[in-house]
Amino acid sequence: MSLIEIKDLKVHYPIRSGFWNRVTDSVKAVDGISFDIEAGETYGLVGESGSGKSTTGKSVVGLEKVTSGSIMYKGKDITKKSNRKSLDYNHDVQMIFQDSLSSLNPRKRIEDIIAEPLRNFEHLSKDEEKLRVLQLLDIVGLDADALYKYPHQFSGGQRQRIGVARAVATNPKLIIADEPVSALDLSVQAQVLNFMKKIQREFGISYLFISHDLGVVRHMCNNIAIMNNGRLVEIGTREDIYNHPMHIYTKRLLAAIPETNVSRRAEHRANRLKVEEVYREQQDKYYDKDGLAYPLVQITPTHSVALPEDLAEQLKHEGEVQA
Amino acid sequence: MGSNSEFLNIKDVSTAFKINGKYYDAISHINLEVHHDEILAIVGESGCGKSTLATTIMGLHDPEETKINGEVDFEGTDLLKLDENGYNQFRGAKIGMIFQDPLSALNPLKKIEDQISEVMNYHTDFTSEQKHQRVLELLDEVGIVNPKRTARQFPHELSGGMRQRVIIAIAIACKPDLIIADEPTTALDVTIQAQILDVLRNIQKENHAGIILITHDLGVVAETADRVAVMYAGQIVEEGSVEQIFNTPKHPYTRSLLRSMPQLDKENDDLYVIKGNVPSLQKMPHDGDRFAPRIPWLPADAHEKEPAMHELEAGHIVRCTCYKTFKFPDEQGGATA
Amino acid sequence: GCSNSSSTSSSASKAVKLPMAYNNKAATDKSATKNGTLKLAIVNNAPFQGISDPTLASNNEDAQAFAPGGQNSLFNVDKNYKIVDGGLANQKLDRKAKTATITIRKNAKWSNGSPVTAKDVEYVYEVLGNKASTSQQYSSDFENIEGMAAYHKGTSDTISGITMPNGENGKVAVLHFKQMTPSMKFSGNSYIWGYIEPYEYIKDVPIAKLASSEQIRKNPIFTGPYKLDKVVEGESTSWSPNKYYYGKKAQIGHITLNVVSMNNIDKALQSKKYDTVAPSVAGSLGSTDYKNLKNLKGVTKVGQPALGYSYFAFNLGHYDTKTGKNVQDSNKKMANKNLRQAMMYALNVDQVSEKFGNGIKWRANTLIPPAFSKYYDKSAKGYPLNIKKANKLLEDAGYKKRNGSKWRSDPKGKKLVIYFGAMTSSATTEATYQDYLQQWHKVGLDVKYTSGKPVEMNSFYDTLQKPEQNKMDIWLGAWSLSSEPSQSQLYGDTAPFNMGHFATAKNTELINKMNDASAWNDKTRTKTFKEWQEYMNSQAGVVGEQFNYAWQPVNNRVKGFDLSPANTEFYSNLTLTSSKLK
Amino acid sequence: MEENLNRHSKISAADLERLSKEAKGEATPSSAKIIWSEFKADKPAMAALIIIIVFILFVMIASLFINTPKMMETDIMNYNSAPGTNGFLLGADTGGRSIGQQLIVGARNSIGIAIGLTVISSTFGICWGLISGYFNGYIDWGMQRVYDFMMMLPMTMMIIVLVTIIKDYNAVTLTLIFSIFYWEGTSRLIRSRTLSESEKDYVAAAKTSGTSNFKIIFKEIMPNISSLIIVDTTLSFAENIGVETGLSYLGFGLPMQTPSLGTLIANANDPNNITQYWWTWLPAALLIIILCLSISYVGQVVRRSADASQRHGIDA
Amino acid sequence: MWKTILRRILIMIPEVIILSILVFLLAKAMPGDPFTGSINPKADPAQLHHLMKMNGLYDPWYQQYWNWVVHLFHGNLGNSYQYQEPVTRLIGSRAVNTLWLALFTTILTYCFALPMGMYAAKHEGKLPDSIIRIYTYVTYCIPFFVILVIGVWIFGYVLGWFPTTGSISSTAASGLPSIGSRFYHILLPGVLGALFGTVNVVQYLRSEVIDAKRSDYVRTARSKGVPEKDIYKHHIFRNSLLPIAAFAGYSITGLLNGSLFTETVFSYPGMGLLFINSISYRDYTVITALVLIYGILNLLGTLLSDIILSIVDPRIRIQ
Ligand SMILES: Nc1ncnc2c1ncn2[C@@H]1O[C@H](COP(=O)(O)OP(=O)(O)OP(=O)(O)O)[C@@H](O)[C@H]1O
Ligand SMILES: Nc1ncnc2c1ncn2[C@@H]1O[C@H](COP(=O)(O)OP(=O)(O)OP(=O)(O)O)[C@@H](O)[C@H]1O
Ligand SMILES: [Mg+2]
Ligand SMILES: [Mg+2]
Repeated sequence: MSLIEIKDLKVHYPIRSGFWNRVTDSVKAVDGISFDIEAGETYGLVGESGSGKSTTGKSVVGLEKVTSGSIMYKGKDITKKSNRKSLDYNHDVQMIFQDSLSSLNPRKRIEDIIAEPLRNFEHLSKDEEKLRVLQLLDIVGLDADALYKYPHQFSGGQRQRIGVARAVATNPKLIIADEPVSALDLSVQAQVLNFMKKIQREFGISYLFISHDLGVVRHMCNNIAIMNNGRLVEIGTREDIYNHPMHIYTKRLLAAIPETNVSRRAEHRANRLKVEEVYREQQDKYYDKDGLAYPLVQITPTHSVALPEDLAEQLKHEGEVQA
Repeated sequence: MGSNSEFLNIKDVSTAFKINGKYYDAISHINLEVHHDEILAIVGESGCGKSTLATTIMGLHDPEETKINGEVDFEGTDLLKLDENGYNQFRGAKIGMIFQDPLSALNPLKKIEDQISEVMNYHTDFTSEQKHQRVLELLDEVGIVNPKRTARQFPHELSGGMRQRVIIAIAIACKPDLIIADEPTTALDVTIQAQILDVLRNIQKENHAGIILITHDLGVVAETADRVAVMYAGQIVEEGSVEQIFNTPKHPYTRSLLRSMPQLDKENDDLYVIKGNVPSLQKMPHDGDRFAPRIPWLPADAHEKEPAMHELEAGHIVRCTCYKTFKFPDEQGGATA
Repeated sequence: GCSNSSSTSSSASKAVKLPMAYNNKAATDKSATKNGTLKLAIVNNAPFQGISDPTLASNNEDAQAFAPGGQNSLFNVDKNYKIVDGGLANQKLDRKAKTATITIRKNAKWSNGSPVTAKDVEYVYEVLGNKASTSQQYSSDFENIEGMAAYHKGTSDTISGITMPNGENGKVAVLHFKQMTPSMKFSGNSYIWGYIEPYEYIKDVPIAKLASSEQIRKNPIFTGPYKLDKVVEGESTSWSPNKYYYGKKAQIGHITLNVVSMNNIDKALQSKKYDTVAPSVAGSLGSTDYKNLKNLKGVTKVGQPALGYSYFAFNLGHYDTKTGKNVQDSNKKMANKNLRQAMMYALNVDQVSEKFGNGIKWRANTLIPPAFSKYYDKSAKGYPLNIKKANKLLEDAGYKKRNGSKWRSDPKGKKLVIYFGAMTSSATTEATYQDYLQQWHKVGLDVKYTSGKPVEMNSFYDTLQKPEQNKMDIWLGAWSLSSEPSQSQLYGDTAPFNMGHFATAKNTELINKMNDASAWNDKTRTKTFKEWQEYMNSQAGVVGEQFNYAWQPVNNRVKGFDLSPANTEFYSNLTLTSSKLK
Repeated sequence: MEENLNRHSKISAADLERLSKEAKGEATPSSAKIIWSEFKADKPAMAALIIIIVFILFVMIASLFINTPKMMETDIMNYNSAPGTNGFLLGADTGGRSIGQQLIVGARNSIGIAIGLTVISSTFGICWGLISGYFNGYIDWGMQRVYDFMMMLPMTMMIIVLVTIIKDYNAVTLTLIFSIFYWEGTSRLIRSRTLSESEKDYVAAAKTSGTSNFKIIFKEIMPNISSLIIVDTTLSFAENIGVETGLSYLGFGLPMQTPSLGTLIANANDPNNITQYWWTWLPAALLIIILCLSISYVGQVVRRSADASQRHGIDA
Repeated sequence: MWKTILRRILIMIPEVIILSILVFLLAKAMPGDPFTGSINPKADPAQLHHLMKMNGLYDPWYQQYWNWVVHLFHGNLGNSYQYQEPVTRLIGSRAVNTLWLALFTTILTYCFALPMGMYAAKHEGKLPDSIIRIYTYVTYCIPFFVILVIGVWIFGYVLGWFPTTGSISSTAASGLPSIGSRFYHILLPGVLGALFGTVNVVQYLRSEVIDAKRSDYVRTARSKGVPEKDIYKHHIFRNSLLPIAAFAGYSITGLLNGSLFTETVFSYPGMGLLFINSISYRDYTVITALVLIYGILNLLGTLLSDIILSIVDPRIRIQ
């Protein structure tokens, strides 16, 4: 059984208007997505800005009111608040945020920030608690003198590591990492990513890793879901996605990643323009008449793509030929 | 790419900000040239002074809060000696600038058309009809699908990518010789980033302009730039053609940066991490190699006392001689264990 | 001038003596008078209401604002407010026939040129007594006129007791009474209404709407020496001579009257913005104003005792709503006469008047103010400060300090706390209250403010007008009076305004005597009044606090200024000696 | 978890004391300390602070020695005595009552009213704003309708009406009446800041850490808008000192036996007092101005330092 | 947009109803009645009772309220007891005065405040800025009526430049002189009101301009080569004036509040003075009507602000 099973999750934000201020429409931030996260793995969620990644992530930690669908954890649907309570859900599922500054309360000392989940979920003595905090700081590579400082006194990377320390404080099974490094410089990004990996190794944590940086996702994730306009267009292993992308959207996304090999840049660019061209031409084929992605179709046991049946058959066939 | 084509020559420029009554150098002794028909990328971590350099060239600093030394020679004029009026002859006309945050960089209360034509009000004697035409032309040029409609809209009605295109349109409206783009794509998605970079490149080709592209994304540099200057802590540490920088990087900092990038083809190992932090402005070391504290395993004598720029081959310049002995700890025969 | 200043009693010795008239010796400047403007101030904190008709209005400001129009008053009076011939109409009382015959003078005209008729005299009673009338002036006394009660109830459309022998357009109206009273001889009595209505001019307006009609507010007509040119709502009126006036022709080209707030009036007069304030029997200016203005150059101060006084009243009983009578209760806290007298002797009203009155106020020695020069008992002693006597009175009556207390307890030994009611007022007045409380404390009486502080006027009367109340044992109030001195409405046994419910047989007898057959004889009536004053003083149920001058400074360019009630041509007599106000 | 941590961290219980001591040495000064040092650096602010503290202390202590009923006894002989005469340092008013003493007691009363009003209205306004801003949905909707209604009320008029209804009102009732109307501005301000604060990730983080809404509102969000709260509270305190003066001027303020700065300034409604007997009102007016200026100046400094500790970089 | 305005107005209705009931009850709860003030020996209490009954003042409150509402729908707010004329007419004539004064004060306020705010912001941290800020602090701390009283004293009495009471001179001829006279009468209260009213606008504008100065779009404009003068004109002032324009609606509340004081000090016959007078006369109909009108004006003020804002700011479009 998977750690978390997301089934047909929908999150719609109502748009009110008109004379009586009634709900006339809704933003379909997440529109029926399903995927499972296995214990110990890093699951990547990739997509353009506004595609609904954060909303998905927030739903999984229980920060967002879900419109419909279910998120099963230990056999219970945690979209219900009562279930989250009875499971002590957030003891097991935590979150790391994109903006490290805003996710740490600027008026609290580091000790209080890291101890917050401990205080809520585990009832420790003062000394035990302090020891825990010190150990956590040690694990994320910060000195004990951080204890009584405020968030603004740390650099971006350090702050993000504090965020990690808070997230792992209760030894969670799953951490939702919403763009944890996209605000960071290259060298600092490396630092945080390394930490995340290290902690995963040591504590056996799963991540739902949300990002729009395909390079980082590739580095981090075993399984990846590509999200587009509130729906999933493709899910598969890293191998599937990077080497055998099937949906035009995925291909386009991959083609847009800048090429660091200087000598191949002209070639890369030509390839990208070609993909753009194809994307423009074949868009209708890949999306239904509302411009939304089709339901996922399984191509291989690990690889599913949102395609109409016929196209899927055809691509599956081509894929077999290629392979 | 002969030196005859160079039109911007930054000579020994330092900019210092006043903090609590004292001046601190944000950039020090920068020397750079920009040529026609090239994209010069400036890379470096956050806070290393990239934007400061750009705004220094544009003369956008508050004279009471900053102290600027050196010479910015633009087509024979030292920009730094100009007064406000004199500068305005260049800004917008001969130098265009593109800012990072596409939403806040546009006046929220003015129509797109007005914001673009404003720059022409001061630098051309177009009639309003001509200006209108030019606006549509520009919008088309930066890849906006429906220029007529967009011209009538307000910034908040446009997506981030569209807004960035509008800002580019403003920057190129008067066909400037130099375009300074300060992180033009950082706030954008990869696909849009690619499109914007294409637009920039096309413009540079058409106008034969020189572009200073400021970014911290090495991928963008590799894809777009002709020449690269790597900055660290307010100084240029390495400069060279894009091939030189990416294929034979010399300076430890450049090499570290490249090494900490997640590589598409290398999987799942730990990434390289540069030790320590970028020092803040007030704590910036002022003598010796500023990067030295972050490669502590290299013996002090590997660094020059007063690090100077060394030209290795045509156009490839490196600060300090430490590059000669520098090795990563895990490399065979590293300097220290 | 005819100095008619009345107060010579000891208590008033410190009072200033002001002439009633400003005898300006300077020559009248004819052209200044003709072209100039006499500027009068109406002292009031609120804009005036703008009801030009005294039958409908119930306030002083409107009366002042429309005074140059003559107010449509019917009769001339002498200095005692007794009705005399020579006015718009003459009145003849016939005791046998129980009639009053009102004969309008031949040449009387409204300011629009139409003649004054008998109907005008009759119609005023219709307005007054109409069921839907908004007038507050109606009183049950008018039901003494035959048929008035029926008209007021609405059972009759006309008043049968008013006849017009020569028809509506004639000049004679006759009132038929059920009973005649001597007060009918005086203006301001509550039986014969001293004003008229321009029937022709207003007949189309329903009486209920009269007060808000254009005819009354915007373009009213008058019978006096001046006609109204313009009224700025609530702020000012301006006047010019009325060529139809029957009497002495008006001389001044323009008169304006402006409302000025009490706060501003001193400054306004000091900066010579006004010639004087509009005269009023109750007086517009107070003692503080006097202090501020007494040394003002270029003005002369004139004044006369005001028609009013302030008083202390004690709570002595209740009003029986069934019988409509005031009943005294012997178990009331203040039922003991000694206690009341002692409280009055404890007060230093003379001292207070001297300090704050600036000569404009002095201790009231009786309940009839000196304005009624004929009835006023100047020899009455009243209650001058006498702490010793106060203490003795209390001791005698058994109000002793017991158990070492600093306060006296009542004769039964119970704790005695007396509640004093007073209305919020100026700082000086409230300081005076404080002083009184302290005086009472000096004789060992624990007197406290009702509800801890002076209360606002509405709450004050709200409490007092209840048929029975126990919140105020003694209070300080004030009355401004009609020019007819009968006391029945204030202190009669049936008077609802008798809020202390002081009602003894003797008092009732005396008050009735003021208006019974014997009172037709002026001498007897005067005697009755003096007797009553003495009786009231001896009982100390209600005791006068202060009298005051209605005074005003008059700019020295004004000539012919005379406040005497007998000066019936007040506005016609005014002239100016210079065109500039300085 | 514990074993997990012990396994991966070199730190054990033995190091606890040493490390926490180390950390203490490096601890950042608390914001109170930062504010204090800001005051020390800013001489005028220090002066203002001292003025306020000394003044309030003086008034509180001195008024203990003044017998108010006795002071309010009239002595008509001293009617409007000029300053320096008849033993009145600051003169006497119409009732011959010492202005100096009234000033002390009056200031105490006014400050008392201001403190009471500020405490009640700010506490209520802050709670209301926080709750309304934090919870969206029906709670906020309902609370906002209350705002709309309050916004519509003509405040001074309503206060006047209420004051006339309540016959025996005193300083306490007056304070309560004011409080009914004065919380709204604060509340609105707090609400808008709470709204934007609730969007921030640290609130989401607190939620995922299992912190209750109540705690999030008062322990997470409230400290973050504390500088706003401090500034708003000081400013409204400054404003509240003068709040009852206007009413007294119109004749609906405190009774004359309860001296306050308002009743004293209300002496100015008589133009004669303005010019001739200036001592009856001017000292009170000056006092209000100086107090208000000092308080708002102090508020500014507090805000400055509070902001600095929030905004400045690593080396703040 | 019209729909939204309509909806906002519909939402206002229950608020106005609640306010009307509230005010109605409060007014009745005041001790005394409209005829208490007429207590004098000339008035017969029986007649006063008769008048009370005639006016339904002895009815239970809901009955009175209902009658009042019924009349209201006939455009009739009842009769003033004190003035004995329809409240609508009475308030109508006073409202004109108040509105003139309010309008004039508003105009003056902005005339004073805009240059001050901009100048202060433009020279942020320099001497003129400090002076203007001290000015705003001082006026913020002085109670409004003290400003009025001192103003009247100096300019009305000592210097004698301005009239100190009323709204128009009694001698002014109609036509131009009467307008002139009205203007002359509101000049001093208007200026004093404006001096007081500037505080908020100045502070608000100042911080808006300072924010705008530091904004990115101003930097963009600089990089276009727009001269400093034009940057202020086209970008900074324009952008910071917009929220100020919306402020105008909200400032109605302050003006109305101030009218109680201004009109009292200047004996200016407007709605504020009428209210103060009506309170002591217990003129229920007038009190109720005035509180309601002030309430509705406050509501309209906020609505006006929202409308202005949505018109001038393209980002806010109420659907
Ligand atoms: N509270 C909200 N109310 C209404 N719409 C919302 C709300 N939150 C998000 N949305 C909309 O839902 C969509 C998905 O938002 P989401 O934040 O999940 O995107 P994202 O993929 O995380 O984008 P980014 O990369 O920019 O963070 C967007 O169109 C956004 O505008
Ligand atoms: N106006 C200013 N006053 C004081 N310090 C400044 C100012 N502007 C920039 N700095 C400081 O100067 C240094 C360089 O800043 P700059 O903005 O040029 O960096 P950057 O390389 O553009 O960084 P980023 O990638 O974050 O944009 C930083 O330490 C910054 O804090
Ligand atoms: Mg997101
Ligand atoms: Mg930058």
